[in-house]
Amino acid sequence: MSDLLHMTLASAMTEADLARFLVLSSLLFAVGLCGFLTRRNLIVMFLCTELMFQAAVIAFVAFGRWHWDFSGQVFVIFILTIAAAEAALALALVVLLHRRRNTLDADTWTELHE
Amino acid sequence: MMATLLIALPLLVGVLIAVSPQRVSRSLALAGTCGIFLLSIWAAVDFPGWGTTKWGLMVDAPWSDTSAFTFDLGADSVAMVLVLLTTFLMPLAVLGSWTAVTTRRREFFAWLMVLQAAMTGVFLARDLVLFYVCFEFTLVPMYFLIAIYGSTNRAKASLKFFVYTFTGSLLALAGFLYVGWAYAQEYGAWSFSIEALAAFARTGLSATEAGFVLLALMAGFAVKVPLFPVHTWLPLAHTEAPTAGSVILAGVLLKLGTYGLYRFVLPMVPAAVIEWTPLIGVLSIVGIIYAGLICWVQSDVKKLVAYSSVSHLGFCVLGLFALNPMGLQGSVLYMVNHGLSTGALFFLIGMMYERYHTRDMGSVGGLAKVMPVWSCFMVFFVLASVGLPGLNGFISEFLCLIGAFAGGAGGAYPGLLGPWYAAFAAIGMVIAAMYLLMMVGKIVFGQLREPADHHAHELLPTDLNAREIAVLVPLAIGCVVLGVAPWLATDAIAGSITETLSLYPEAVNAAHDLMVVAR
Amino acid sequence: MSLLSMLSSSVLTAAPVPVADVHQAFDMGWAGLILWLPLLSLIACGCCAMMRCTSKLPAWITVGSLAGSFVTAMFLYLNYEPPGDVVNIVRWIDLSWVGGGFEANISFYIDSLSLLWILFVTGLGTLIAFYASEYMETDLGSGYCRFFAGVSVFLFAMSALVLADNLVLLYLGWEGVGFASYWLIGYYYTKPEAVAAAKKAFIVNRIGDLGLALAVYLCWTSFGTVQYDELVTVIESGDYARMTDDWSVAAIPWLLMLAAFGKSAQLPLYVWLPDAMEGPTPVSALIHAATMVTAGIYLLARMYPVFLLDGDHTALHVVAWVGGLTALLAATIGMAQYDIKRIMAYSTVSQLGYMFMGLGVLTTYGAAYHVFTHAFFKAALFLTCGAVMHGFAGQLDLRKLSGLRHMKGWKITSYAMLIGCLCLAGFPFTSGYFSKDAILAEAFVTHGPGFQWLGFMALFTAGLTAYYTFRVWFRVCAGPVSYEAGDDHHGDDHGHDDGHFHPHAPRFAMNSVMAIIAIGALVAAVPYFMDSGVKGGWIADMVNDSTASEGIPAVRAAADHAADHAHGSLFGYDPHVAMYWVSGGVGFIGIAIAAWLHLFRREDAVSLRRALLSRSATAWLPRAMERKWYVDEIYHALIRAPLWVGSHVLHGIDRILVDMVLVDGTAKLPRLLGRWVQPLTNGTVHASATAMAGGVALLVIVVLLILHLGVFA
Amino acid sequence: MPGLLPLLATGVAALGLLLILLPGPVAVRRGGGLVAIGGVVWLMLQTGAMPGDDAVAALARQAAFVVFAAMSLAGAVQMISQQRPVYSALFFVLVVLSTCGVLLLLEAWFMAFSVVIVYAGAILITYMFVLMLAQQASDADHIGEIPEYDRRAHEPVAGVIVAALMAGGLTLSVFTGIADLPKPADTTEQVNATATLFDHLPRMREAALAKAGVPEGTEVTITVIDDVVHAVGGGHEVIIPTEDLPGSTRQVGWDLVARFPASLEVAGVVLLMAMFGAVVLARRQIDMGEDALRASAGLDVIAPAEDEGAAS
Repeated sequence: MSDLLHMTLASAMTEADLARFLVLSSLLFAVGLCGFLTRRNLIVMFLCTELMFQAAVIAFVAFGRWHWDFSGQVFVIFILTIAAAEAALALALVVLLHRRRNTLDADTWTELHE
Repeated sequence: MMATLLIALPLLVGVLIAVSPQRVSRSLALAGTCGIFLLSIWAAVDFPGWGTTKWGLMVDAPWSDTSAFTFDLGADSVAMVLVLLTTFLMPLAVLGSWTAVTTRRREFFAWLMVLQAAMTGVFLARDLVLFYVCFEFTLVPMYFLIAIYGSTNRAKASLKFFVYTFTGSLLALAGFLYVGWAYAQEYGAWSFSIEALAAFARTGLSATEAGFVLLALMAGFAVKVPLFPVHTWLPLAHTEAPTAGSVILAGVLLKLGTYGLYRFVLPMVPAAVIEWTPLIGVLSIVGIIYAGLICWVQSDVKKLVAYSSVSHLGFCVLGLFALNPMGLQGSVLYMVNHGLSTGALFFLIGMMYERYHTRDMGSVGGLAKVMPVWSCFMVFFVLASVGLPGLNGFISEFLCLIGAFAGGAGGAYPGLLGPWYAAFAAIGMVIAAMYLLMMVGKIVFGQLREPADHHAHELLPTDLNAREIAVLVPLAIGCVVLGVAPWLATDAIAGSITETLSLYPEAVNAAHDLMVVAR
Repeated sequence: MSLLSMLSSSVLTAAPVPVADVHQAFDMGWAGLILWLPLLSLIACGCCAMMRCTSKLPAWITVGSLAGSFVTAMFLYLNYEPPGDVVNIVRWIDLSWVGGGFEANISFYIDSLSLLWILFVTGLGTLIAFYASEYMETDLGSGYCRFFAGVSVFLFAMSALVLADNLVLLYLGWEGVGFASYWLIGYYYTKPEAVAAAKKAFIVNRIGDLGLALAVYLCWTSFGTVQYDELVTVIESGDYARMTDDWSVAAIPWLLMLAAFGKSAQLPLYVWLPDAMEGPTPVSALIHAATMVTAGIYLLARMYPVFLLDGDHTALHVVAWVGGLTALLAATIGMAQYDIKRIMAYSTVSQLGYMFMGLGVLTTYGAAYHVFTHAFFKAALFLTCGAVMHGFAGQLDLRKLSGLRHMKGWKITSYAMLIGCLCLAGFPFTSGYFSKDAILAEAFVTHGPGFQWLGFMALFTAGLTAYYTFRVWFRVCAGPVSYEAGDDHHGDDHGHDDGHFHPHAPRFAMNSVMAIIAIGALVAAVPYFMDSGVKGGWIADMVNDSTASEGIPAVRAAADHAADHAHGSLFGYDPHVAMYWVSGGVGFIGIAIAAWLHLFRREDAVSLRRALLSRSATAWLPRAMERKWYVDEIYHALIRAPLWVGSHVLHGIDRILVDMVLVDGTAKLPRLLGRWVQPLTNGTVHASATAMAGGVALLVIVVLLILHLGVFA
Repeated sequence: MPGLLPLLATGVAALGLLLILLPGPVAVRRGGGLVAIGGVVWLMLQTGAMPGDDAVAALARQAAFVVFAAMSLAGAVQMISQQRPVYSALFFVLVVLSTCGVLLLLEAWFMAFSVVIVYAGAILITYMFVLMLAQQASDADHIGEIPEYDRRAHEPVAGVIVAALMAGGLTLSVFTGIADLPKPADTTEQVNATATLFDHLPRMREAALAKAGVPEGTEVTITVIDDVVHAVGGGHEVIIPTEDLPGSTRQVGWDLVARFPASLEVAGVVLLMAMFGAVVLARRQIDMGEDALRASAGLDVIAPAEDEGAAS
């Protein structure tokens, strides 16, 4: 517990370390993107965006660790904020849309067309 | 300062309208536009550029020390004339939409003011980026004016208008950027000063480059003008736009194209212009005749006037590319005159539409019986448009044609077109008489025909009311004044035109040698 | 230069460089009154219309101002000294640039030719406006104002046309009179025929205007000026030759001809004039008989030096032949019409043909003289026709009117018409006799391609003229009294309350004007005998000072042109002498036939027509003549219909090919491409997202490959 | 061309993913799973081949990382391939948890736990609620049947291609760009930064100094000597032990309030607006609910496809 509040000294990250985290982040992002593009359920699509957020979180924190700059983590807090706000609004909208058409299929919503 | 005000005030008024209550919006707009008009008159009185090559209304305001973009404003006399045209038409456009716009009035007038700011910005910009931003930004308010307040087919019309002209100007942007890039390559720093770029482009571009730059710029400006094969957005947009929109579209927005030709194409790439002029001349002539004949078989009167704009602007471009003083003078005059007379025709059609809710010449006609005042104005502006000597249309048409005529290898006067161009273009005069008199014959004269379900407008009298007359009278006065005293304008813009033509030295020198006047 | 200082320079500052021969009459600014008075009258009429004036005020204003114009013109005449004055009035088109300039101001060029024209234009204008004050009284109110405003516009434009010192101002007048004609022909704007006729007149005239415009351009490019005085100087100096192609100078006469044939209703552009009779009759008298239609002759006379530049005079030969053929054609049509106003219209076309023939056979003097006399007698004829029309509720059919001279109140009308007819028919010692002879004789004198035949043709036409003229008079004014009312019941004061129609005789204004003009028509013979040094009297004098002086036979002879133009002969006699007898004889024959068929034995005319129609070999003749040789139909089929169809085709091309295929097709191309690759553009979230993400990813990869790995470098 | 190897590896992984996603026999899908795992492992091995890697020292962390990474990736793939949205959500929880592990490896303690709390605790629960709400309402008559739009993927080929491109692009940029990064912060820099922060936190400083036996009121300066924080002044020179120095959580907190106060405010406003928005939308939901009420009361139901205009 004390580690959470007190400094732990660590050696510098190697490039290989950073690369691993970033590759993980990229892959997670890509999987999230893939899900977003292939799934038709609106809620799952939103989940996939959250997954992409997770990927971004990892990248931010990894870079922050690399530079020993904590603004990376601060940014993660903002990501959380946005994710929360998005969840509230988007899910409300999804429910609204679902009520309207009685389906969660994104393909039925083509008003963006033209 | 004055130039900044001319751009900023409309924006301010627009914002003010947007935040004030619906019922005062039109009064605010009227007061604002009138104020700006007075301001522009004041600016014009002090303007040093009349008859000289000087620039006026100068503002030098770099955004920052390092930025290549600036907020440099200024006007030569041609630009000033067009600014005056803009500020003159705006109060009329506001007054003309007084009762025509019933829903979302606040937005309407706010957009109108934004439009004015953008148009003035185009004419006053001395920085390429500023010019381009304003040039493109005119599309946005116009898009909304058409898309929200237009008639039945407005969605398609507004989209087409936007996409078409936008695509064209993107090509022009490519041309501009190329010139800018070449400039940066040459001098190691970017600059977007129109003057600097033009001066560079004249000498710094190879013939091939200049040719491509010309084509790119033509793509942008010819769509705006519109020149023959790229004109089809215009009839649709004009027909669907609300009255004020049509008036501004015909009165000023089309002039952005010809102004662009004058400001960029002619000074930037003279060599390429000389090479391509015959083709442009032919396109103008085809446009004149082709659009004129199409006018003749229209049954929608607004579409007729819209096509007539295509035909008329053909003369304007022809004069511009005659590359001699008469042609260029005529062309600039044409910009103003077309704005006055065609603007007035759109007003008149709007007034008719407000009362009868149709633009079909088959279902409405013979209005001289019930709307004598309207009919008088209609006939008057049709004659101005036909080019009756003594009214404004004649002078500009005459000068454009004589300019085109005088050029050519066998001609006595410089320029690159020739008698044949003018001879074919002049057929447009006959065709103009054919279609415009056909229109007058149908809607003004003949037996009274009204749509079956017609009943009187609840607010407007059968004939024009004082407000509507107040819209038309200034335009009529403008037509007469420019018709009998064209030297007012020609003297004023002579300097700038000489300046522009001085870039065509061989032509002018040839002129000097060949001029034989038995004085 | 600031705007204010520019405004203050509105008065003409830079006077053109004076040419040696021409006075710069700076003190004659008052001459501008000729223009300004009709303009004022126009404005006043407009004000009257706005104030819903229902009195005859507009008429009096117009008559007053036109009389003022006439008086001014008289003063100009009295102050006139040869060779001519340029009077600058107002600055108009005035461009200048390094090494040149273009100048066309509102300035007058006052020489004898313009004075001749302006005198009869303003004089007849005043008289006819006075006549119209009574004629138009049924339309008191806005129509009345409209009418007199139109007359004012016409007089303004016509004065500008005649007095212009440059071709551009002439063009202003030229189009201005065309517009006034449009205005007045379309006066009864609820009548579809009137609207169509007005439109036709304007458009056909526009074709002529096109020629004039091109001619102006050519003059400018060839001679470097559009001002008459400078033009003459340049032509005389011959300097123009080194800066122009041969064709450009040679083309000017042809373009001017096109203009003149349009305005003066010659082949092939005459078709508008007969239709123009839809306008009120005073308009027909003033514009479509006396003044406007002679503008073509004025133009050619004014630009005569350009015609003479070509040593072969080819252009003039064409003018002569076109004039002669038009005269014949119009006369044959006129013979077969029943509408007296139409007959007069065709006779106008025919007489204008004579005038062109005169110009073509090198007698500008004859042409000008005929213009002058024709103005009077044709005005008299039209005004009397108008009186008939006015009195008989629009009745114009000569079969339904008879014996007018025996009716109470119609004496002046009948005898004024008789005078007009006599002059038109070339009855000996009337004005028309002398003026027509001056042209006919010269056709035999001058050498040209087939001019001998042209002369005989013109003589034959003169006979036809006499016939159809007196056909009208014998039918309408002579014979037993009988009449039917027309169907035009404007104003019900002479209505059918008792089931019987009362004709409605002309009153003071109309009678006085008809009388004055008829007397004028007779007196117009007098100038012929006013010897003033040149053979041909006052008219020759009036032409002699002008650019058209080449066309005075006596002058030509004096200038030793006699060798070139050796006198032809007519039946072995000097044509000038022989013509007195020959043309008189031909006139008599025509009148005699008319008297036989239309006065003494009217039934013979009917049976003759029936006889011609019954034989298929001859039936085409009366039919074609009555249907005006199908010219309108031919024009419709050859020009208007193809144009109409072509326009529709163009419209279709514009909508389908240019707009739908080219423009919309291009716009759809990216989408089609996209569809071909993957359904990215169906508008769903997925599609947009796929496109967006794929684009970003590709961009990232491409940038990386290029920038970091140098793959494509 | 070695630079393209990451692309190839992601391609292999993508092929595996495609095999999993495409409808087909179970064996193929499992094979796809193996291919995908192989691709990922190859990619990871490539990271190990990069210079400067002290494999022995980092072995433990590497092992932990591989476990967490594998868990999160597998969870993610499961999440997007599950037919039932509820399972997707649950797998997402797995992803979040394993991500937390990764964050812990990065010594981002606070972040790790807040992500768990906010995501797994709050956001995911909301998702579950909505899912259940929607599922219940939509399939009232065939409960348990998976709707077509959950069974069939939408354009799987295009999606996978784009995702593979994206993954390739991103990993490629990692591989090509990492060498251009500035040097990582070594121990010295870390200690320096910590010492600076420590100097800025008066209460922590006082407590630490007191603990180290420095009398109150002594003017000391905090300096770093040989990567160890010292307090020097007034004749004292004491070492501040590591546990008395601020940790990463304090660092984050300090950064948040000292460096990005405005952003913090904005974030608050965003949340507030989201709350307003949710309330507004919720009101509409009540409107919509009236339809169901009307239906249950036997009244005419306003057609659900109609706009809200009908309901208001």
